[in-house]
Amino acid sequence: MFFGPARDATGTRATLVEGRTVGDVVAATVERYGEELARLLPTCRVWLNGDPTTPETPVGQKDEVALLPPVSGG
Amino acid sequence: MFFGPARDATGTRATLVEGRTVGDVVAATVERYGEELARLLPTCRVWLNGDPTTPETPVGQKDEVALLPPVSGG
Amino acid sequence: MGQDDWIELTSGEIPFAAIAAWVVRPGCGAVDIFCGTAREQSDDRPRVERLEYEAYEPFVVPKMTEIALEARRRWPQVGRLALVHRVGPVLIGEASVLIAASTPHRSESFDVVHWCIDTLKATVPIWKREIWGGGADWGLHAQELSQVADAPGPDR
Amino acid sequence: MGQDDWIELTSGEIPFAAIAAWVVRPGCGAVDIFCGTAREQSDDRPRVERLEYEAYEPFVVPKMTEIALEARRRWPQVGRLALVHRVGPVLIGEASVLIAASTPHRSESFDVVHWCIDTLKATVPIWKREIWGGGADWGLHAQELSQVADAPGPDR
Repeated sequence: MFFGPARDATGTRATLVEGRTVGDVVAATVERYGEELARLLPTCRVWLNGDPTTPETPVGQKDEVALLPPVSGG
Repeated sequence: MFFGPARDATGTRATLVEGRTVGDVVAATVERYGEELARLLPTCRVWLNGDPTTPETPVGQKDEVALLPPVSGG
Repeated sequence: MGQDDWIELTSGEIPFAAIAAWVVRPGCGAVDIFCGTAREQSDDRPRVERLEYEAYEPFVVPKMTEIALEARRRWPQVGRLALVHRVGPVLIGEASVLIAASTPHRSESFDVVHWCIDTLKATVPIWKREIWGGGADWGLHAQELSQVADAPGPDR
Repeated sequence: MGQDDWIELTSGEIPFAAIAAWVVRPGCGAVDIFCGTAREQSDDRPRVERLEYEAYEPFVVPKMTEIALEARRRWPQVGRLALVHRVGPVLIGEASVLIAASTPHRSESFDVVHWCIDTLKATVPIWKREIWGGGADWGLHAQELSQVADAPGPDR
């Protein structure tokens, strides 16, 4: 799942990515969408099914990894 | 003019008091209404026609002296 | 009192919705509104039924105008500013006072409204009477009246 | 989420008057209501026409509920508490967010509402897009997302 500037960088809101861990999924995503997303990445948080996660966390087919750029609600 | 607890102490909202200065008027008022008002007096502000005043300020027939006990608006 | 100040002493209900709509400005991203509402409990007076506010009426609006002027001197970025107080009976849960301000950014909206209510409670000639089952008396926590110019700074 | 919390993500106008009436409690003498309203000016974007809020929708209400829980842990005296945010288009002058709280005394009503809006802006997955004459882009002053438990204390 992509939001805000990360959605602009990918041109989509969601995509299917293969990977064994959260780190794998993020790396494969950046490879697919290129430099603009790579530049955003250091400011993004990564959530797995709505909770903060770590690169080592394993993921399955139904898991949702979200890339969350800096927020601007309010 | 009397407000709040000072109105209770005098049983009235306004009265006519003779005096050459603000201090005279306050002294005459306390004399008229007695101890309960005298006890309140140190916590009261005295206004002349809506502005803070001093005991030495001269007063005329149309001037309004107000005894303002601690306030509790809001 | 400019067109961007709403300063009123009223014996009816405070026109909350009208003020909330009026206070918004297109250049201001923040609105803060504070209401003082009549409480049923006041220290050792457990079942207050209503309040009665008495005011030295001719001088309430002038004092609140002074507060608005001083608030704008301290926070020049304020857009619109409302100070409204009730006199007479106020039932439990009804608002006795309302302060509202719009400002460009959020932090100053809290600061100016907080300062205005603190200053109002110290400087405006109004007295609260509490009526409860067992009796009636003037509000506890009354403050000796002070002048707007002597109000403590924004950083209390 | 108890009956004394009103937590909502809405694509329509924020029900301001309903929340303002609901938040009052007989044991609380103070109500503070903060609204963030859409501004027509944002730094170098002089004539913003409207905002568009995008949210990671399934997790907005859970995050705001977490904020409410933490607010009640820090200020146990809070009576009722509302956190409401809009998604989708918001016109200039309309409210994008509302925080309201009732408390026994006034100072804590400002503190808890101020803390809630600051924490919401740092922890809830929502993004603002500004649309102006010359273009459209995501909101300036975005903050890297943090967790509610890491929010700074009441005395910021």
